[in-house]
Amino acid sequence: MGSKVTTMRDAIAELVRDGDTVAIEGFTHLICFAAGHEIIRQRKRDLTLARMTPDVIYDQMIGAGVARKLIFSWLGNPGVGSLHAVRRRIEQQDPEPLEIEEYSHFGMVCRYVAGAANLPFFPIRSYYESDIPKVNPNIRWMRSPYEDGTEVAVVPPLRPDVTIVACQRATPEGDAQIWGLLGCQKEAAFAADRVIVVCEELVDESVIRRDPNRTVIPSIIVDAVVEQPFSCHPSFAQGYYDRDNAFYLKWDEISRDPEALDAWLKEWVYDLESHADYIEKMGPAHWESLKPEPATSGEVNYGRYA
Amino acid sequence: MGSKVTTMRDAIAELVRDGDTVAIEGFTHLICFAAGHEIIRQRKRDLTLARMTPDVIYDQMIGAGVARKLIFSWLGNPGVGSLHAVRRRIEQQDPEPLEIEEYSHFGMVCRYVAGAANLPFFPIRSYYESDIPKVNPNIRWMRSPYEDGTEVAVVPPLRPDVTIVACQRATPEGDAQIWGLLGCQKEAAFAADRVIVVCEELVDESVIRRDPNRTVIPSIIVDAVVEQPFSCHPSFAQGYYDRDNAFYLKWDEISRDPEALDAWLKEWVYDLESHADYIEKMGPAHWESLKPEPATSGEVNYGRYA
Amino acid sequence: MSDPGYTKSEIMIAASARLLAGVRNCFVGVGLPNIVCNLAQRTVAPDLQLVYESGVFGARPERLPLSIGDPTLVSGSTAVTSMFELFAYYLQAGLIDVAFLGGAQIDRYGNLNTTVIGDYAKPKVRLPGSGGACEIAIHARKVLVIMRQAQRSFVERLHFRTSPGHSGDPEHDRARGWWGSGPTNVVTDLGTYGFDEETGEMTLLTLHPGVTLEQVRENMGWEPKVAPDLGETPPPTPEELRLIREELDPEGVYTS
Amino acid sequence: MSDPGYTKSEIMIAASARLLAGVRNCFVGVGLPNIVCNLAQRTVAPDLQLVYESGVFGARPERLPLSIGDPTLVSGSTAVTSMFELFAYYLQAGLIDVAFLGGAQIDRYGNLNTTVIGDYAKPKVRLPGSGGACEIAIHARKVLVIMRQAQRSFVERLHFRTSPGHSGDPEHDRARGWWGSGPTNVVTDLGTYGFDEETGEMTLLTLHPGVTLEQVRENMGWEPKVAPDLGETPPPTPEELRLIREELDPEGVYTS
Repeated sequence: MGSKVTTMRDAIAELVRDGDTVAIEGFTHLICFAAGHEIIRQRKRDLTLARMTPDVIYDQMIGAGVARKLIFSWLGNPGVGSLHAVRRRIEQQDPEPLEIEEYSHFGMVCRYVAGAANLPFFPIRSYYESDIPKVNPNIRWMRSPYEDGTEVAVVPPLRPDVTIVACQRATPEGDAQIWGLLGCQKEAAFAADRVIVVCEELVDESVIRRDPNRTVIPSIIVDAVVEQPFSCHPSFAQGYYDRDNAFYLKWDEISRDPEALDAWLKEWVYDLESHADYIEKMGPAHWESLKPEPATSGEVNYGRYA
Repeated sequence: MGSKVTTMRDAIAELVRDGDTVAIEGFTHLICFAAGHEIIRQRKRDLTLARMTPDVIYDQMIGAGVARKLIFSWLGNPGVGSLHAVRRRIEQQDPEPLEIEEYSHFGMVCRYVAGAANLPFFPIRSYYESDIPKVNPNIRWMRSPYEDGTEVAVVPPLRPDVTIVACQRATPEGDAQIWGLLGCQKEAAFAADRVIVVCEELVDESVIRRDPNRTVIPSIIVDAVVEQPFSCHPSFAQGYYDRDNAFYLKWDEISRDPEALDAWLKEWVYDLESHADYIEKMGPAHWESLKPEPATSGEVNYGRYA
Repeated sequence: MSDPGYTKSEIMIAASARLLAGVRNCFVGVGLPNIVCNLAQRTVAPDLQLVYESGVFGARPERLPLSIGDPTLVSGSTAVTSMFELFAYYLQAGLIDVAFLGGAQIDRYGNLNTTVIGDYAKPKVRLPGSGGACEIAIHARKVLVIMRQAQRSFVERLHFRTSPGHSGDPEHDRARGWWGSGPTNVVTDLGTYGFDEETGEMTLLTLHPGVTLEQVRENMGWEPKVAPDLGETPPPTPEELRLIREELDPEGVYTS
Repeated sequence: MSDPGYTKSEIMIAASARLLAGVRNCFVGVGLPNIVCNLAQRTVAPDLQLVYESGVFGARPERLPLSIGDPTLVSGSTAVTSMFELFAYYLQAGLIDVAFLGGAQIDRYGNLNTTVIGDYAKPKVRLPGSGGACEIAIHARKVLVIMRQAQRSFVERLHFRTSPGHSGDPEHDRARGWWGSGPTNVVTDLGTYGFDEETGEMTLLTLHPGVTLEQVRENMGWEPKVAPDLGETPPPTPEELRLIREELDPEGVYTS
């Protein structure tokens, strides 16, 4: 197994293609903003963006014009309010329409599970008496073939062309470990045709091999590995840095005004070469301020069976 | 949340009832022999035993007459051969018939998942052209409601009355951590009405709270917690003790002969008060010989966010 | 009306927390529900286990969480689970006793809209959508709603039914394999409501001190059903106020 | 026949290992398949990743594993996964390139019986059953069978079809959403077989050195189809024998 280590630029250039369905997953935690920025920077177009909780990074990407469609279950700036660029496209087709396909959280999760497990549908006890199936013909109904005859909703598999997963640490081959909130990254990665792993730290495989139960994404499904510290800012990486809440609040202002949004994209994405520039521009004091005190896990004993 | 700590005797007496469906799960790892022995000792009757891989403990239980039915996917003494007591009952109805209901591994796993997730059925791409559905009417067929129209098998939920899970460590409330092979213990526990957790070590909740991602069974579904070192012998507990392979080989001889089996049950189960006696009778040198050298996991940092 | 010595948020919190008496576990949101649950833990429900939609159990946050995904919820918790397991093995399996919901619109049967104001295809306001609310409404054993009352939010007819409440038809109500009993209580800035067991209709149970029935009528889109024994919501106790102000939200983020 | 300098097991291992040339990953069993995979890793398939049915990836066992669930497989591996994820996300999703199967009976189309000898309801011999074999037969991209040949095991008619091979009907064969191509090779103590691409029938490709076609016929329940260019299995090389004897099974547990 060879190393799959590459740069963010090359990973995005080679693995994300115009027209692709792309999932940058993460439930508040480990949202790979740096990958989203690189997609913007490379001016990818006509993407279908999938994500349970499109938040600020999808507002930025959609504001930058990379997407024609959004598949989601909750749309917002968590704890703050709306995604204004997304809303402008949905409410006013400004500057162009945005196709949407919406589910509930569990519906989205089950779509990824069906994609990961190669199932043609996944059953879910949801959507009863809700209007969601009325606006989404992909949500259908099936009846249990057993005596109970229970009626359940079903959702179809979601198979992104590319899933991008951020993690705390990975080997050059792509075995990736995550702790803290797990969201649906594993399912979204297994469901995808191509997987990019972005890690805070590249580690030797001996580190991973000491604790194999902590591996969430196995190298067998990984196409590229990018080492990129702070790739999730302004979201967080458990144990590495905190959520930059001030930025989430600031984004609310920026995204209300299309010109401010464009100016922000120019200053923080287009005019920078890479996330390294973003880190430098933000300044070391900022990163220092987001760093938590240590709280370590303790160790367990796997035993040596020789 | 109060402590749920009790003795094996009380846990089995109160939570396992004649006629129950009982799952003692574990895929070669963490198979709770001590709970099986206590069920034998208390002469429970008419149980339906469920398990992916009925092995030596189920041969002992079925040989002792606790069960009327077996739900399974692979029947054998792993790496050794047959379960002779089970075979006598299936092949010769000796001393009485044993009803069987059989699946493949994935079918059993999906039955537990459906039970855990409260789904009326679970789809699985299996059993095509196999004779298994011909002898098991619980395996049925459904067609995808989407354009592909793929035909899949479905299995019904399995909801044990009691699931017994062994783990390396747990809190008195029942938050249980497992490392090494995970089998389908989590799914079997969530699927069950009642859950007994048997731990090698009872630990303070501060130990668990340092590494919450390692928790496999949450206290919310646990009814009783039993601290019982070596409860999985002759199977193993990763990091605590090795598989006692000599016993698996010896069992092949014992179980071929109903009288030898009865004598073994008398000596090692009925005539002992508890697993503590079993440990003492086996002698400290035996336990010492099964202990692996340490191989620790290393630590991760969760960070303190205050 | 003279200053009652507490804010509208504070009486909403106190009234909601009391509804959790004896409850074993609860799906917690951010904002008011978070304070409500923490207050209940310290008063009427000492064994209450908080479950976060982000997959965290037994959280011991060292600061007021900014979202349900705050890292302070993870550090020192007893378990973290994937979203699939959270929704499948906990919520859909019926393990969640109580959940909180809210929305832009609610109707008299407790149905909620968090999707759009206006037409779905061309919305006037695009709201966040379901998130987990649709499943929560269906499977949490009880659903509590905390919302401020107004004509535009307590409506005769929802623009979109995101999360089902009751159907208004006792024969048909929640008949298809649901696990929850639907919305059981609504706490607003004006009073508290239950739901009629027969018809599933929202019923005013208590008015907050100083609030009139007329004010309630002015702030909802239908003629409210009123309990025959309409009472007054007990105001927050000094101990409840102390806990809210000193321990749970000392900076008054949610309660001022 | 003079001593060829290797055992039947050793030529079965060597012939099987060569079939793994260039393969990326493989579902490993205990016993012979384990030795086969480890030999292939050291010879024709240096990048071969071993996946154990117990849920272990990238194992680096410090001793010869006694079962697929041996703790020595876990310590130092790169990942451990639950059975659900293993079967759903890896096997059913088509990520497994090659798997090994065996059985008490095989027919000319590679269908396997691991369930019963005799009638299902009143079996003469109750065998282990499917385990994961039924799914493996359906979803592994290729299935290799390693079995000793005998009249009672290479049968005209299975007593029970546990794991599907080919149907014998090219129109119908593996038509319903399968991912694997079914059994591709059988390695026995007498020779090696492929499967006809059209009919799915087992076809003798090579005889092991010193074995006659007559011996093959004596040890199977149907008239074997023989490749027009029937060849001889290359014997194990000295390096293959050294690896098997010195590194992989020094105690001769599986190879003597």
